[in-house]
Amino acid sequence: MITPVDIGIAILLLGLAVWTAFARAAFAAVAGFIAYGLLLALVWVRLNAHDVALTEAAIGGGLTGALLISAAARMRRIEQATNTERTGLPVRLLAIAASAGVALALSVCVLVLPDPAPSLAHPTVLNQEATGVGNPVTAVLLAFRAIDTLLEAIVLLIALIGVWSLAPERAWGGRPGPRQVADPNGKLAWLARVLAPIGLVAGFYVFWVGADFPGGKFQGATIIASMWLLAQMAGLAEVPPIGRTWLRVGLVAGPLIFIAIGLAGTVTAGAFLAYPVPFAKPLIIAIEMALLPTLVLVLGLLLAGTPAQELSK
Amino acid sequence: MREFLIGACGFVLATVILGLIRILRGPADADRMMATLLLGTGGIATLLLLGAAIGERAAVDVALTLALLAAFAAIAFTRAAPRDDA
Amino acid sequence: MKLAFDLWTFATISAGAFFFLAGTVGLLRFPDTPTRLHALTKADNLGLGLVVLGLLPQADGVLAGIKLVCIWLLVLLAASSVSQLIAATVRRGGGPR
Amino acid sequence: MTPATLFGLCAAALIGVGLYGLIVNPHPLRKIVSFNVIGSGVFLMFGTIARRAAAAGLGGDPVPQALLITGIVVAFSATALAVALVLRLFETTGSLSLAADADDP
Repeated sequence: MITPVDIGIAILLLGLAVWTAFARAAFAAVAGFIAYGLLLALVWVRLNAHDVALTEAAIGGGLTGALLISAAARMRRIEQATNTERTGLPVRLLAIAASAGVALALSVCVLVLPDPAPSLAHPTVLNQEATGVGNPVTAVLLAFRAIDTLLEAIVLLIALIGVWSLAPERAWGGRPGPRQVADPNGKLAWLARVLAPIGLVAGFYVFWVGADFPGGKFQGATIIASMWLLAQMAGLAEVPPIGRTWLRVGLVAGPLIFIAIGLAGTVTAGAFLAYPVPFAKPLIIAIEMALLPTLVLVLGLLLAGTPAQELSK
Repeated sequence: MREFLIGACGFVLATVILGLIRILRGPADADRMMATLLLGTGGIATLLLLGAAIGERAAVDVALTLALLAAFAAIAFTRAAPRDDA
Repeated sequence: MKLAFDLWTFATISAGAFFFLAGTVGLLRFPDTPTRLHALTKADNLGLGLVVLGLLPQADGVLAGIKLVCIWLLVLLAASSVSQLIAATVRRGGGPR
Repeated sequence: MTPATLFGLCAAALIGVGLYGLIVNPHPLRKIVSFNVIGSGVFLMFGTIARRAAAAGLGGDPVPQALLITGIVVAFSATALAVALVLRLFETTGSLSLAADADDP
């Protein structure tokens, strides 16, 4: 049953997307995109995908918005120069034709999707018992498709190495991002002092309930990473220089423990990333615990950006 | 009760949609940021009402996450906004 | 008893929805950035508070109710501080450009 | 029509709008935004498929939902890398133009 709420959300979503494509200034487009990210969380709730809704609220509503808005604000002053560069009419017409064609083809695909839809829900529920985990999405992420999760953690690390490798020679090993000047007694510092501890508790809560209810390490790690960044922006904490040994150990520890448990599975359960059934739940929780700090560090450092400050003596 | 909650949810969403006209009109960057703050608060109210209407408890957790992070982009904006006097 | 609770929910959520409308009207109609900020943060957070109060009798259990109130307090905390920060940005010269 | 179909059609339109923005806007940051719009459209379409496959008492098929979570996090990391590249380009050249230099063949 479609409610007016659904139609309202869909229209708003489309309107904001059109705005990001047609707005005159980059900053205005980015502001529209932040609103768009917040709205997507509502859509996921309507589609009964609550784990996804939590991820979208944390990443789409928080981290991506902050990343884009600070980049847009930093490039604000030279925007006029870029605005003079315009795409010609023939290209515009071709672009309209191409995007309309793609949208139409995809709409037809949506309308002719097979009914009843093929589903892996039954096998997941049947085999979920063996993992000891109550949330089917967590069971898929850490047992049935654990290889995806492992490779994802590694993709995140590679992205971080990519961001770091853009550093100029003199800043290599230094602190990421522009130097933060903040008043440690200002309003922002006050907000960070109150909000960050609450956010930490909420982050661990979302992480912990992930075993049985919507939630999990990605969502929890995103919340905790945001609180870390809040403390950095308020001048209460400093981004560590990327050369620090503890930082690098922390970054690889999660995936390494994951791989080690996976390799142990080849001996004890006969396949890479297979768990012996009686120990499935403790092993899954061990992997989640190991991945959480790594994810917090990677997400926080991805947002902090390329090292730009010179090494202090 | 369910119909009332869905209706209230739709109403709040409609006011938020109206408020987003500020993103279109600006004129200052701060006005655009404020419109996203409006969507944060309104989105939380919509989620809570929707969650109560369809009896979905996880919607409250999504609202909690939004409450923690909706202001995050605005904070990043105030930190990165160009300082004309500096 | 149920009727009384339901009436309470109707009344507070309707009032909350009204304040959301008021906040939007303020955001659209007030003449400059600081007054718009004022309309937005005050009216909307009051609206959210009323919605939360209205949902309390419908919440299943005391803990769920406490969680709802916590969400409201978090939003109040974040919105009030952020509105101060935005106002400072505006005064520093981030006004209409 | 179910909500799933509605949001599926919405997703198709979002991919189209994002594609247009990606081609037409010269500003690299706006290309990143448009690319994210395309990405969210793809995710939403996948979410539609997950919702339609609801069975066994679940609200949706958990396998695509798990892949969506992975996808959203990876999309964020790609965005962060792209933004870092653009900021570095801006720092080095002082411009945001992606056009080839005039003296290039």
